[in-house]
Amino acid sequence: MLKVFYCVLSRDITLALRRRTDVLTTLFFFIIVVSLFPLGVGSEREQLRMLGPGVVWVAALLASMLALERLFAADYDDGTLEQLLLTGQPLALLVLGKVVAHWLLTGLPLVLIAPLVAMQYHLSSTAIWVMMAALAIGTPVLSLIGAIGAALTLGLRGGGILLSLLILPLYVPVLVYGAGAVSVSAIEIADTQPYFYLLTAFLMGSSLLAPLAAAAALRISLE
Amino acid sequence: MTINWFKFASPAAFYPIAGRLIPWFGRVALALVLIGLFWGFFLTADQLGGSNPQKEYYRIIYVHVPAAWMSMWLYLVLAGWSAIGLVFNTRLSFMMAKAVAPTGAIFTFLALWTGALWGRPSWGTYWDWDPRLTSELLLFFLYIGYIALHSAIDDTRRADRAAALLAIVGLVMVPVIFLSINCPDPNQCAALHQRSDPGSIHLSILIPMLTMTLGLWSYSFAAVFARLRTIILTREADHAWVSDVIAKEATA
Amino acid sequence: MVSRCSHPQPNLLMLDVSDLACRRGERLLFSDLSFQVPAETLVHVRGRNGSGKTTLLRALCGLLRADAGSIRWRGEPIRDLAEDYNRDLLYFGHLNGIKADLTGLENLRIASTLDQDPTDADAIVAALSRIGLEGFEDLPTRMLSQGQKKRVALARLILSKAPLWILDEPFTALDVDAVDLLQQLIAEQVARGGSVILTTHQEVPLTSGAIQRLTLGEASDPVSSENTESSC
Amino acid sequence: MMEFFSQGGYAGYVWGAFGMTFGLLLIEVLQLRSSRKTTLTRISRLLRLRAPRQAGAGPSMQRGTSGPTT
Repeated sequence: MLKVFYCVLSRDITLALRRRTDVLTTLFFFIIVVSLFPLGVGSEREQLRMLGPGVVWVAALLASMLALERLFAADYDDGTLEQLLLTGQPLALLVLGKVVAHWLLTGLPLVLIAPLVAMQYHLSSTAIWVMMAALAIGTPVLSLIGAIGAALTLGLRGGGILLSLLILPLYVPVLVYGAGAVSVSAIEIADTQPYFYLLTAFLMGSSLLAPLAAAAALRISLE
Repeated sequence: MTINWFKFASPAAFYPIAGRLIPWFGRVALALVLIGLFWGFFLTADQLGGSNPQKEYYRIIYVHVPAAWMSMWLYLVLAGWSAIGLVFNTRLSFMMAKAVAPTGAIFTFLALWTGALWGRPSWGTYWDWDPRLTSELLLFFLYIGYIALHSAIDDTRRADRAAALLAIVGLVMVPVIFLSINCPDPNQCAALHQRSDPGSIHLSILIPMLTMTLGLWSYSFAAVFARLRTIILTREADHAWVSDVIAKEATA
Repeated sequence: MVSRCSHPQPNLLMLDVSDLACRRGERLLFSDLSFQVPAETLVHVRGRNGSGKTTLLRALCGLLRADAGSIRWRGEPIRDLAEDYNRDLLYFGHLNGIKADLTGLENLRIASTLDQDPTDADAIVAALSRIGLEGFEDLPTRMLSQGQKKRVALARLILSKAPLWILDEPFTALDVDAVDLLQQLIAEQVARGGSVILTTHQEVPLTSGAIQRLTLGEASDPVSSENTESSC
Repeated sequence: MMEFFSQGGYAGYVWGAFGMTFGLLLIEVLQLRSSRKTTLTRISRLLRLRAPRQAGAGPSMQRGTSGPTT
């Protein structure tokens, strides 16, 4: 069973590394969005420090959402998705493999680049660590829930816009507690504990339920 | 005696039944709304004292709260019919879900509009991210998502089932979304219980408000059934029974 | 090649379809369609464009949920079997189902591991050379021609041990000797006791086993079967 | 009667809320009525165009219209 999971995972990663540009576009989109805000909002230090967590999280939301469209689209176009549905393996497991690969390629780079970006917002070092931890727990949830939307809007014209319309309301809890954790850490580090409990709960819940929902959505889309 | 529910599940069987119910629900709705308005405007005090003093603008409660309740109730109905449709694969359940969505979206918009108009005099701004109004806003996005996804897919079969799955995922997420909005800071989560839950409202205001709610509830039955009949006709156009229904009704 | 002389008596009933009905959007494509597919049988599905051939094949392999009727594989409804049925099935749709950025070798290795009978590299190389692609094994398939891409997909037929093949227009975009090879592969599959359901516009000669013709879109009885001219 | 309409100076808010509510519901009723009428006419035209269909398992295909439809 696990061998199949790794097979899908390694396939997607080798595929993505053969087209390196796709990976970088998401990363640069994230960096651009984050660096746009100070130009718009003004670069006064105290304001930026207060604004930082929210802006970084919204940018992470948008970046991971834009990258979602490619999750199933390539396989849908060349027929491999049909074959995935017809393998002798539970579809939810294959979907989980694809989502983990997608997260490693788009979510993880966001987490690693976060410190660099957080400096633009003069965040303290503890805030940077808390942000990295929150992003590390939060971005997989974004990929998991987003996979359901990607499966639902498969093959639709204008699917990208529709995907954001469907999925962004579902991202609200991760955004609220992700950004909340970082802004609370500036006041009192111990207070961030309940935030991480909630984020981890979202991660566990969505990693269990989201693949099942995405698999059902794929079966519906490929009918 | 087991009632064969599936007998009613066929669109052809349900079409005439819905047709007979619509005028009945419409009249009941009109009566209830008129009674509620008359009671609310003429038989109650002009101003509210007590813990949360309000002037005449409190009367917006007669529309705001029923609309908000109806918006949440109709989303449950939407998700319920979607689940039944996915499990039993009955086409009528998907049609019912599609018929409920626009009415639900209208009630959500009304709840937001009346909430903002009530907020201006009592809080001083139209919008102050009050947890209840924000939850209504997100419920509105869920409705719009359902309608947008359904209309974006051409094949009706896939559209029904995809939108149904979205409604169910939305339903599972609603408590989590409402939690994260009502209680953004888990350390001190006082905001969870509503500031003025229905219990504390004065009886003479509660009664008209409940009558209005029942009125809007019966109105939504009529509206949903009317839209459902149109959907049934469009989708079953190539069935035999539709042609004689058309012949009868087009001339009438 | 010794043509084994076996009477295709329906001893081992593989696929049993009873009063199947499918709809595309709001249009009813076919209804009350019943037929059986015993072992060693080729079912040749025919019909005009739009008569529901592809829909029927997708319903048979479980991708599409039929509106009415039941499909049983060895007596069990395919919806309950789910993954087990998929293991016994090989579906070949209009799309090749291979990744353009991966080489032929990688595509086939991944396909076989997913079907849970991982074959070693040289079996794959042998299959690719038999299909006429030696020397092209480790080239990304996007560099191959349309016909060669289809051959890479066809190589899966050689490697597959699935008893049931469902092929949708397998002969399109194939040149003459690829067509012969495919016909040979199908004949071998039927000869070793498997069943094949396919849609095509040309004849598929068999060495043994029975051919069933299933024509969609005609009001008359859609199923007619005849045995091959083999000596038995 | 006048003070009823002024609602203690908050007429704008009260009637803004009530007006939007019942205005929107009225619009929905009218929209439902008109969409029903257009659907009825569209389908009756469709049925008149389509020749009487052959019964049988075949899909509902047009067999060509039988002469000009009056």
